[in-house]
Amino acid sequence: MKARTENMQTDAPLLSVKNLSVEYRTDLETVRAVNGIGFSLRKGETLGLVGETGAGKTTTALACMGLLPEATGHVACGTIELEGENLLELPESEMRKVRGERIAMIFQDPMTSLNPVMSVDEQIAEALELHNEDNKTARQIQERVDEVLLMVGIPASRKHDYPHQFSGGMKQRVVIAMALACEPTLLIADEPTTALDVTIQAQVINMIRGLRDRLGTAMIMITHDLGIVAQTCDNVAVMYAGRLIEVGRAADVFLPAGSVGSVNSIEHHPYTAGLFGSIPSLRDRARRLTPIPGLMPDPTNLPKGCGFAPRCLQKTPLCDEESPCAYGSGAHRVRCHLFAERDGWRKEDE
Amino acid sequence: MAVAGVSTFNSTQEEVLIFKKESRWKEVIRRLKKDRLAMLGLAVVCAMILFALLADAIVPYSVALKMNLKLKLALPSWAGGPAGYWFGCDGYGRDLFARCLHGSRVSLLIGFATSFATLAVGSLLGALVGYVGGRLDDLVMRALDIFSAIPSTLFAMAVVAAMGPGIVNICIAISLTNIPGFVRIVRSSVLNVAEQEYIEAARAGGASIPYILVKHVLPNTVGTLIVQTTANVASMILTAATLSFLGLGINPPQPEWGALVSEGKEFLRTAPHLILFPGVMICVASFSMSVLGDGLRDALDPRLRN
Amino acid sequence: MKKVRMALLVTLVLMVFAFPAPGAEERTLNLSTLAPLTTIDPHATSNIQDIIFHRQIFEPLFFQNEATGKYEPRVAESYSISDDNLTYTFNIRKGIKFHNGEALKADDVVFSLNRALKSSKVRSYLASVAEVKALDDYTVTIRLGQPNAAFLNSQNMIMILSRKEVEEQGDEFGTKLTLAGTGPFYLTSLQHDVEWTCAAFADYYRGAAAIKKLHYVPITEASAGLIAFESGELDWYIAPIANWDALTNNPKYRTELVTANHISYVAVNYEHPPLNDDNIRLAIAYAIDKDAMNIACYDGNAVNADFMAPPENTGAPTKGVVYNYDPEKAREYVKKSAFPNGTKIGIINCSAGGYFEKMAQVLQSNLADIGLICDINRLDSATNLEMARNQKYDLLCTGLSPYGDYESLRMYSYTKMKGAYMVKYEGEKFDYKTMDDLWDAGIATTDLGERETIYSRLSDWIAGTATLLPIFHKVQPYAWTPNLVVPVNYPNYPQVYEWSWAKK
Amino acid sequence: MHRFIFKRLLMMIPIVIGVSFLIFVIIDMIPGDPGSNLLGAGARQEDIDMLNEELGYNRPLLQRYGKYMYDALFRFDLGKSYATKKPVVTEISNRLPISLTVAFNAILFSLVFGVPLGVLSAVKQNTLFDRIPTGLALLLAAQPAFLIGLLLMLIFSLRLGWFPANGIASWKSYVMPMIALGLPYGGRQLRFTRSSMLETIRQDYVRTAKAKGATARLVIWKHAMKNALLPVITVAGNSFGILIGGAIATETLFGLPGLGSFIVAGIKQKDVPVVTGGIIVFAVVFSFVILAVDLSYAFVDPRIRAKYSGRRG
Repeated sequence: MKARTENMQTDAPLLSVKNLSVEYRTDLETVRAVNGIGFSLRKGETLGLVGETGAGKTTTALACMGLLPEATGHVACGTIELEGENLLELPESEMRKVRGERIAMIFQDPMTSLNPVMSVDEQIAEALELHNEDNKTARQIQERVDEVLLMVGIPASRKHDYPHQFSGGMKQRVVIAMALACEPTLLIADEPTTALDVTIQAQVINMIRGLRDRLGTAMIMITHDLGIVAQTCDNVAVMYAGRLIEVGRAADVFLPAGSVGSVNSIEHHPYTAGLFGSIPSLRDRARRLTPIPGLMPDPTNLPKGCGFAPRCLQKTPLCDEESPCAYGSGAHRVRCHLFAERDGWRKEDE
Repeated sequence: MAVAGVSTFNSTQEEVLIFKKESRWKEVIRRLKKDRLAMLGLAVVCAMILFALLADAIVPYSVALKMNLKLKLALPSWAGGPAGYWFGCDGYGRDLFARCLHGSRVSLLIGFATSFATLAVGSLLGALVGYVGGRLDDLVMRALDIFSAIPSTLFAMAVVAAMGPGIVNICIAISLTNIPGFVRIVRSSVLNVAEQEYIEAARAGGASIPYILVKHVLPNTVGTLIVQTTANVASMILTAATLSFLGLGINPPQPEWGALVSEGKEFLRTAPHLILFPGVMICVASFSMSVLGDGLRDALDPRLRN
Repeated sequence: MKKVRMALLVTLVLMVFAFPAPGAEERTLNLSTLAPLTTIDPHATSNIQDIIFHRQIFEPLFFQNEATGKYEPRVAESYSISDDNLTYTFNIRKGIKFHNGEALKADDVVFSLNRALKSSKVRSYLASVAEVKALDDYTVTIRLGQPNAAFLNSQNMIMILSRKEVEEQGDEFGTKLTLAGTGPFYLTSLQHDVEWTCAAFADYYRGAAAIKKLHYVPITEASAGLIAFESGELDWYIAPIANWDALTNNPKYRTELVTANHISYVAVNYEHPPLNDDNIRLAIAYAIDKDAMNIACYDGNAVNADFMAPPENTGAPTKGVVYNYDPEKAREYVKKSAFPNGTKIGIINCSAGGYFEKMAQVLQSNLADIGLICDINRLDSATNLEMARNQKYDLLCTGLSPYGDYESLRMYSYTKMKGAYMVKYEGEKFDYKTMDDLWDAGIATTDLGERETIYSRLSDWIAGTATLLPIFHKVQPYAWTPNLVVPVNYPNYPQVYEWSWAKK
Repeated sequence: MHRFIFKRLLMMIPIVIGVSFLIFVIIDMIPGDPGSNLLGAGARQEDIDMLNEELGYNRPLLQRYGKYMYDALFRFDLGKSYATKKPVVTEISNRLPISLTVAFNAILFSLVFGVPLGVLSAVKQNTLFDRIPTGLALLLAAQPAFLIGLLLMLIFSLRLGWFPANGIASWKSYVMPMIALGLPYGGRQLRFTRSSMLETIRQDYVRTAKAKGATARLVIWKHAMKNALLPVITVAGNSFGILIGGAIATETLFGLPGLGSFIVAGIKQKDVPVVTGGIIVFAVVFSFVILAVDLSYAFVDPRIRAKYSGRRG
């Protein structure tokens, strides 16, 4: 096992996404799913990517994997650099070596992401065989399969079983085992627990967290569950209508609005504030749940100004006219006109 | 905390779904409109139906029956044949263009009538057995097993032989052979739909079985039904042509594409235009119905497109 | 490169297989029938496709030559008729061998005739026979119940079989290989619906056939058969008429059109109004354009018919009442009738698949021209036949093959033959007893002149009812390869014995 | 699994009984009787009656059916053909192998050209590689079988002389029927493969395989193909079943003495034992084919395997 933990928190980013825009083009319409986002991730770090369904989280992940739907998905601009190498410029054959070996992905629904006609050991072994640079023998591969299965808590005796013989939580364990089999440097977990029972969710999240810590893998945790973000992430990025509207360390983003210690009355993007406001707080029983009114804008027809403006309670005339740029304070960054004149926040370069 | 987060987002999702459902048909039509091949198919099908309806205005039916044996097997006018006979003449010196045109009436009628008959009987029976299930389901499905164990052409032949020729009997025979397959398709999609929660809800609300079937179950299988029916029109026209070939088609001298092709068979080598024109008609009709069906399927199930 | 060579090799191999080069002497004659053999028991079929083949391996007592109408001796050398015309004495040829090598004796003849008398398929030919007796090993007498001038004609349809062979095979006779015949060829293999082969019978009493081997296949699809003929799989073929011109103009083939012993006709059911109106029936008779039917069905190559039997048939009339196409006259008759222009006169029945549906369409068009409207009901042949027998038709387009004697038409009209007739004359409308009497009289005398007079009257009687309307005698478009010498092409039954391979 | 097979075999008995009864009733509704059919025009009623009596056709329908089923089920005797007097069992056993060969070849041919082209057009969706094969498939599926057959004959028998136009003399006789039947069915197979493949390559597990770094070829042939195969097998099995008794036009054209033309001839002559026997055999073979299809499902898909063997008691 490579000693990855040593390199933790070094300055060179492992993954650096800059100004990434992704479009889905069909003859009917163009869906602008991701619009100029940028973020970076250092080794061993975990980034939480949060947002509503349709905000562009999965698209971002697929773009990183180079798995956008061939016929329609299309990166309009931007770069995705993995250890300094722009993945978007790699030929498909090189990209295949990246997938599974350097970046692995756990998909949302374990029920459908395993091939129903192959036994689980075949499916895990396949990942190993595809990236078998050190010429492991069939036997060594089988041993490794047993090892990763054990790692996710599945007895080796069940390795010849087929996916339908496992429960949902167990299947997700298999998917995780498959993703981690080649010890990737980056793991993208796309809502890994959404499809699972609540009790199983906690188990799986704990396991992912444990394995990440043990293997020192960097991770992008895509979720709309803020609880999971709080439990697992170093950094959080909030996505809305294809843009990152707020990025920061978990502590920054999770700092509740108007809580003790804040200089200004508003520390968050109104959407983030709304997002957090919609979660019932255990501490503050009196507060009522305040869901955000309205719907996300139609991605085929984004508004001219701020994407959130139509739903925003603090909207100014400027919000409808001009798309806000990002304002930063330390590692915390917010994309909202409200922060333009605020103390301690300054305009950031794109 | 986690629980609440999920529920919040789900409520938003549901809104989206409802919003989508209202405009579903509009969207399907919009998608279909963008599918050029399917629109071409639709245009051709509509044109054929229009021509069939206006056949008498274009060329009177009597022209399709008027014999002139001096013109037996005459070539099309553009290929050196007598003037005015665009498709040439058949083995009795009848105007082949008029026969193809008026033949479209019968062929399309057979195609559509049998498809709709199959649709009506098949979907009602399929919905009923799929929804009611139990002993009725067993009984009907075993009976259908018996029907589908008999080769369909032979079954149709025997039925036509027993009932005698004629458009109605042929339609009955062809429909009978197709109903079992249709019932199976509808039944299985009804079984899928019946598991959905809104059916449970309707049931819990005390709705009667026929009401649930008509109001809730069938509308939700409509996509499958439309696709299957458009595909059927093409195959039914072909089945009718096969029956004609086996001598069990509609009675002469009424023109029908399949009958025209099988009449032209003996002149394949001496006067190939006799088989060419009705053959092309069958091809075009079946081709355009098929691409229309494919387009509808894609429009109804956008997953299949990109 | 390797692939190309491989493809060439495969092509070469295929070509070698496709063109076998047999020696000229032992060359097999390849023939086809239009349907699979139903049986090889000649007493168990009335199917003409079976009979065409049976005639190569079986023989009757006397054989009627279709081309000349004369009777030629086969199993019997000669015959004599008693003065009362009731007893026929046949002298059996000595030294005839069955294919199994055994000598033919009178006993076999008696056995065969008695066997035929019990067969529902052929016993009608022997309807007049009262008793068959062997006087000695080579003499057989047949006593008739009543005089039958056409008896020689009908015995022509009864084949003589080896008693031993038939009895040994029992119930299975007809379904498997048999050597029970005396004909010029004997069966060497048999798969009823695939192929069967014959070889020339060396001990045949008229001398062994020139062609030594026959190979038959059933080909039901005419266009497929033609392609088989053109690609050399068949040596002789009854071609589809649609391709006749191309074949005759092709120097690679010999061709001949022979008028078949067959009559295509329209039957009118006078019992169904408005067809019970004499004027309507006469209108129909004059409305029929025989030339048009001939062109539609046979490209004009068939022979238009005036009477219900080809003139070559014994006793067939050559003059009498004839209706020829005259639409003006037809319209006059419609005017004279009690029915207005545009009257629906019913449905034309015809069987599907053959040229009868073409006749029906021309008939419909002809009738429409004179203002009589009718539909067509195209039926499978079995249903058509059943409906015709039961008089469930208004108009009927059909045809029949007489056996060579005008008498063979009797069964289609004679009222005492229940169920066989196409038109049922028994009833109030016509003086059918006169017709029955004429049929009876026609076979009561052996005098040909007398018979012809009777049949002329009969023909006029039938024509007078305008119920059986003769249209044409169809033709057989025979085509064969120039390697084959075919001295005579017969109307219905080819005589392969007479054929030989051309000398190089 | 054994239980499943046994159960399915048992289920064939009611099908055989049902099919034969249905056929008896339908044939009885066809006007006419075998006697008058066999004797042809000009036969006397007394001869027809005699023949019908000999054939046992004069007895009531139910009595005939009862005897027939008794013989069929307990003595494996399907009676004798009214026309040829040969035992129907013998006739069928001569013809079934031919029908099976023709159907098998045709399906094999249809698979060989339909499946790869179907996969190709699914993978290259909306390109020329998709449009040309799909267009071709639609065109082929719209051709009456006899037309393709006749054209093949004109080319390969008449012009080139490669294959015989008629008969079953050698393996060469089976080539043209195979193509004539296989082409339209291949067209169908192409379309089914394409849509099945399209559906499959959009499944999450295909994306999972890609995420593992699998090549496009591996993804298609290993992951997608096995899953996309199920509908393809179903269509192939059904077509095979249909072709055994349903390739009538082709059998007639090429002079193949198969089961289909045998039954057609039987229907035309009201030859009840032939039609009933033929269709019973067809139904049984068809049931076996469907069973084989279901079993091959189990072979391909472990979920179905589990379902079959799980049904204990």
